[in-house]
Amino acid sequence: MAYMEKISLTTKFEGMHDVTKQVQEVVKKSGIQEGICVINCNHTTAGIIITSFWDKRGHVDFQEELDKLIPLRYDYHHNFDTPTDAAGHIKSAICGTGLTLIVHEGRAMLGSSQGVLFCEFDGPRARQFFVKVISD
Amino acid sequence: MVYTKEYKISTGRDSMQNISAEICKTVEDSGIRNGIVVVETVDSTAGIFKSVSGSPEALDDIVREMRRIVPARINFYQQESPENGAGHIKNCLFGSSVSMILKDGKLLCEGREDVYFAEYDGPRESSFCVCVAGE
Amino acid sequence: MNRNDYDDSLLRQARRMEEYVNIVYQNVLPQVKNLPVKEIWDVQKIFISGCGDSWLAGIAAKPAFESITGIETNAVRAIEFSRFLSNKNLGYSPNTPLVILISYSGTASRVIECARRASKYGANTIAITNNPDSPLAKECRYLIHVGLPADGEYQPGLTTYNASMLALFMIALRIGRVRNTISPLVYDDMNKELLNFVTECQKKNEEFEERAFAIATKWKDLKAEDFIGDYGDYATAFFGSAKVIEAFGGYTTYDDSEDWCHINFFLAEPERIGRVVVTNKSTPSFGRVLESINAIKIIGSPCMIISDGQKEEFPERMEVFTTPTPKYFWMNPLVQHIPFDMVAGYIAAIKGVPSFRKDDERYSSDLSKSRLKNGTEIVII
Amino acid sequence: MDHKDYTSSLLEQIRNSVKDIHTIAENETFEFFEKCVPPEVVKGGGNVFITGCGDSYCAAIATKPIFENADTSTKTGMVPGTPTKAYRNIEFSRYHNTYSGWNPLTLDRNMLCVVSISGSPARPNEAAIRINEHGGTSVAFTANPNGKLAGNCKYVVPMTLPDYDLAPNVTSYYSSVFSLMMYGFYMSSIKKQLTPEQAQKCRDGLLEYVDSYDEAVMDRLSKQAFDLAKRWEEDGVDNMDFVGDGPDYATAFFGSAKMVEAFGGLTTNDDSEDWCHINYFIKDSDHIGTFIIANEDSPAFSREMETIKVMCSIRKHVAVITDAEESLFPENATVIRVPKAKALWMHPLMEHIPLDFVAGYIGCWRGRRPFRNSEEPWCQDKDAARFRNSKIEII
Repeated sequence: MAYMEKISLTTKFEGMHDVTKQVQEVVKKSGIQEGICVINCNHTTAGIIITSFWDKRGHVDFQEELDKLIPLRYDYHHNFDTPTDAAGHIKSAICGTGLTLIVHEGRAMLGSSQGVLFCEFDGPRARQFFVKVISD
Repeated sequence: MVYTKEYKISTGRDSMQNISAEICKTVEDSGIRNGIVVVETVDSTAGIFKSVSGSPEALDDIVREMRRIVPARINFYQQESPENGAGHIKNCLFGSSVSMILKDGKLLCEGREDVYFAEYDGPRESSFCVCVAGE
Repeated sequence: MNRNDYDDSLLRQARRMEEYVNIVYQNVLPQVKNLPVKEIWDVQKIFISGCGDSWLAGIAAKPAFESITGIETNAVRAIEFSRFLSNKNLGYSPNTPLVILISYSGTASRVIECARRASKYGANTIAITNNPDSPLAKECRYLIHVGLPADGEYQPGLTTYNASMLALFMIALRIGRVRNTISPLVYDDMNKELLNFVTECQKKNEEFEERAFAIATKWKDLKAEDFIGDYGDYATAFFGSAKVIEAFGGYTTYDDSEDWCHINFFLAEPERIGRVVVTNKSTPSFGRVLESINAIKIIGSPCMIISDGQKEEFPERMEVFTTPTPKYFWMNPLVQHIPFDMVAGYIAAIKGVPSFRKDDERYSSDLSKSRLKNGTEIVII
Repeated sequence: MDHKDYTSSLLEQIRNSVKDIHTIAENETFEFFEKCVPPEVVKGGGNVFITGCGDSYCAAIATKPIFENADTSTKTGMVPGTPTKAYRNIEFSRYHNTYSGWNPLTLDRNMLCVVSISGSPARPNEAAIRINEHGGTSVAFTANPNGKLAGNCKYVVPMTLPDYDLAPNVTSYYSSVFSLMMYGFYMSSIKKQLTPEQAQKCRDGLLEYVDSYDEAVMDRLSKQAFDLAKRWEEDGVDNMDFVGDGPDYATAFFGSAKMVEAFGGLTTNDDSEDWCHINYFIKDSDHIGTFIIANEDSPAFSREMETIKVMCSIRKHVAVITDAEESLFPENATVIRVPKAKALWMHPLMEHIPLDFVAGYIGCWRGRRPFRNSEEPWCQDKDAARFRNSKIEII
């Protein structure tokens, strides 16, 4: 048995959006007690990661360190779009655009300070991602 | 006795121009045998430094390494242009003047090292000054 | 008839053209620097829009934008942008497209509609206006205030047209400089060249005025004026026809060099229609325009040519106004409309017709005054 | 003399326009297009450019919304399509991407639809050769399948053209607008933006709209145009002003071209906003006739209503071509009602008929040979040298 749902959100520039609640809601709505939950987004300049959700300033550190690793320089070879788009592709590839969580007792198993975050790497945009819950 | 001379120079993008010839000529014109030679540029997006002579590949490495250390980012706070922003930073990191010892009419580094004029912000008209002091 | 007995607002503005260009240049230079580097790098497509002369300034600046910045630029009519443009062009990624909206007074309701539609899609908007606290300035994210002195005489719009086009050139230069499509060397040279080109043309204006009066005396009884120009010069041609209508309400048509041969070539009584051709040696369609000029010679219309080419390159019996050749071709539209503005000014003065039909009370009714300002505004989603 | 007693080649073309469109429609089915331009080529067409000289440029403006996304900006029931641009021929051949350079990533996705009935003028061939050299695909819409243009293009759509002797051409406009519209639906259905049923529904809707111009309507339009033309001739109207927005601007442009071809009348064309800025100030407002096309479901209808009020306050001769009620418009405007179309993009195919009738009647009265090729001084331009053998330059 499987249940899937699309979640859309509008992001902010270099935004880190905590989507843990929405994911848990989908798992609850699916009614599946034991199984796995796959989270996937089909964008090339966005990422989905697990990190601590407690301190929002930690998310700013994440984006700043990523910016140091992959600077918004203008002379990327991929200059069909904008530099933020070119850097966004690399950041998205590094962070990954999908997650798999274990569903146990009707909830996605996450640590006490783990949160699912949707990271935006190319400016404010309308974004969407998919959550599919599959029973054992 | 002090002798100074100003030189105009037109540069290209990411150009590293060898200016040792001008410096030696200034030393000869000055007639000074012993002392020190200072080469300086007042252009805020250019740099002067001494480096190995006779190997263009080394210069390419220097240019590429400079770009890796100081990428021309579009989110600098100064709003002139990315190249201009990176140029200022490179200028202050890698220095914009060199001083050399002049002994018996010859520079110590002659034949082993050359002085280069590096341009960090696109082709433009620039200038540098050579000052020979001593007797 | 003596030239000194006749004067007109267009002539007075033409004489002070250089002075106004310098004023606007000094005002706009610092403001253009406020456009942040990141948002300039986010631009992938540019739209320029406005009503009447402002739209023409957009067409005239298109060659400048394309050659300096290399970004796809579209000069779109105000109603086309606000009501018909497909919204796939708007807001497909942050800060793009860049929408530059021009309105001297900043109150034209269609241009405000464009600003609202653009900002609804998150597109970056720049307003070019002379009224910093106008509704347009408030709707747009960035403002370029051209800063023309308040007491000047700007109707019919010769100075305002130059001011908007100069502001567009400076935005293009700023974008080119930031995106490194032009080197700092070329950037400084272009800025310097923009001002000496205008001073050079101002020197020739004295001679142009002399010959413009001669043409005005011959052309004042003609049935109509027909204008020809391609691409950037199409704006100069259209602007000339707009001045004819504003200055003395005459009949005009305008077209590009190809379609002219298909349509306006057949206008009746060609000997009573004055043709004005705007073309330059540097433009790719110069060869084609020469062929159209030959067709004009065949049907025997009086013809006036504004170009950077010499008299010998055109068939004889043509009035050729040779404007100085600029170092950068895209500067031509800034000055090439002046010769015909003088002719229009002199014809209006000789005919004694006030501009904008001020003597006709129908044109001062409140319906006439509100026709541009408070129309119903709809924002198409 | 009644309006029926006048005949000329132009009037004849207008009177059997419905019949001609049906003959064109029979040959130009979707299978016909499949044979001319194979589906995988059409699927690769990312950017569409439509260009042509004179009337063909009007057809380009008229059919642009069909290729592009017409549904969200106008109430037309279409789905998003491909980015499309209508170009003047000289602008595409010499200026498109000349200064900014071609984008190397999209070279093979550019598709040029170049429209030229005879295929012989130099500029359309120049445009075709240029897009071929820049790696794009060129599709010729021509009535002369073995003419020069057909030779220069990779794919040819042979348009059927009922023949009439030399006259200002209305049938060529029908056939180019109809072919471009069908090609737009064919492309959208191949690219899965429209289901084949939707494409067929659009086609049938269009033919239904064409049939709404039945005998009674055509007779009424002809009579109204005749009375208008007669009144304007008596008042000495020798200059005309055409106003239209979006797709209706194509009708305005086409109408002004017909007046010039039919009797050399002096015309300008503009949109409803810029008219208030520029043409509003034409001085001799008693000897200038103004046509404005204002359809009810056009997004610019509110602006057109305001402009009509301003027009009627200034000018004596104002004619409104609309599918809305007469009562909406001021008294001194002559309202010519055209049948209502289900979608805005259908209008340009037929709404120019009243303008053509006016051109036809004035042409008869002024007794001018159309195109004046044989009259002094036009005849010295041997075999229309000005566009048939103009020099071709590829940039």
